[in-house]
Amino acid sequence: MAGFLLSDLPLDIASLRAQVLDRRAGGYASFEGWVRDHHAGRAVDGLDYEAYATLAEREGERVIAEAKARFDVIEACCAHRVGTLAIGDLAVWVGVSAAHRGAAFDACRYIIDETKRRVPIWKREHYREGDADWLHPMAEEA
Amino acid sequence: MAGFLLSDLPLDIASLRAQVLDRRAGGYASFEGWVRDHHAGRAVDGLDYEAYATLAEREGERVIAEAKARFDVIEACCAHRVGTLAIGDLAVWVGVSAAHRGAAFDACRYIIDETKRRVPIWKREHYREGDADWLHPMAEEA
Amino acid sequence: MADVTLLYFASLRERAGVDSETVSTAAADLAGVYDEAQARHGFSWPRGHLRVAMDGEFARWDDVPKAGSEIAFIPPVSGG
Amino acid sequence: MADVTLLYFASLRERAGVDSETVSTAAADLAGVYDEAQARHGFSWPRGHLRVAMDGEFARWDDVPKAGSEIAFIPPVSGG
Repeated sequence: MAGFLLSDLPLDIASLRAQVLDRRAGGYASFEGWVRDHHAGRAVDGLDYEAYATLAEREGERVIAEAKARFDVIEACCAHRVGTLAIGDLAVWVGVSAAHRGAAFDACRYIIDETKRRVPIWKREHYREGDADWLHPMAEEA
Repeated sequence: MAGFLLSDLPLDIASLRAQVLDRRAGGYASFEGWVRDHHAGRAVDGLDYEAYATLAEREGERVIAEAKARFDVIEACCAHRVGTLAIGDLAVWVGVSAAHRGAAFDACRYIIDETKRRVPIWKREHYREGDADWLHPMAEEA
Repeated sequence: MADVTLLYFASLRERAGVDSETVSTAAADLAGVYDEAQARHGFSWPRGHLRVAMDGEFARWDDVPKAGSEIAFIPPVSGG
Repeated sequence: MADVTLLYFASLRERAGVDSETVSTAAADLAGVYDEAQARHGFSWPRGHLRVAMDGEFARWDDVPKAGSEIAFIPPVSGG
């Protein structure tokens, strides 16, 4: 199973979740990032995600491998949308199974934090007022 | 919506998750506790959960209310099975939506930790060797 | 004497052989009610390892048993 | 002179008006390749705010541009 996936199509949570299920697992933590209707005080209508796909998949796989090395987990996966998304759409999904819940939570948080920090994917917000902007947060405000 | 539910029937994750979706939410953290095939070195075939339902629902609602007061979340819910479960069955589900992921993770973890610590529900494990035992962990080993 | 209903769960229920029973008690507090039940059923749990509830809310061991109330002894929980 | 393909993403792509271009460069390192692209397209990003990649892996600004390679300038990311 790929640990990190980019997808042009809506993410299917049930089938993603099924990839990390395991009889040895007692705990499963997941994170979903949804498109919000506002950001930094502005009303948002939707957004585009663009990725440098080759590098995003490699860097994403490294993030997953690091999480598996650092935390006592059984399986871990992250999937990220690219393309145009509407309010409420699922932008990113992370799922981690582990024998115990602490490791599942810690690994899940590590994966989403590092994905947002390092994986070359960019968001362009469409504002209700008609304009749009690429988001390029400096590290200290990310 | 009830914040804490006990259920005799299998938990339907999709409909539970739908209860915490919100247009204002950017992040969603969830936790699932599954029945593992082993515990404390013994092979497990399945288990029963028994609850003091009146108090469990009240105490569970208090846990949810505390999580909403402590963390900046939008919606939070916990559902716990009672009755007989097989390996791989979903025993407990927690879902939290928030504007930002940190609060969603923190509240989700608070809810499962406090539920396990305080809510009057008990687990009886069926071992593959044929015997069964109620689990009554002392606080320090819970 | 107060008539109260005692509720048993998990290993306490198995040991008592019933999930509830109505008893008349002269105990001054809930601690005394547990001591009576412990003597009757041979519960191995020291009181300090249990919590107690009255009428669906957690209570204190020095609370007075109310006539007609439901009293539950709560062994360490293991949900989740 | 080395022929290299430059890849642009997000606001850099919009500013350049293309998502890739093949150029001949005499630059001694990837920093120099960015300086040329910046001058050509008027990118406002100081190099210190970007990362650079060559052939699908992160690289260093003092790496030498390889002939035939794909070089990408990575503005701050905003996935998730």
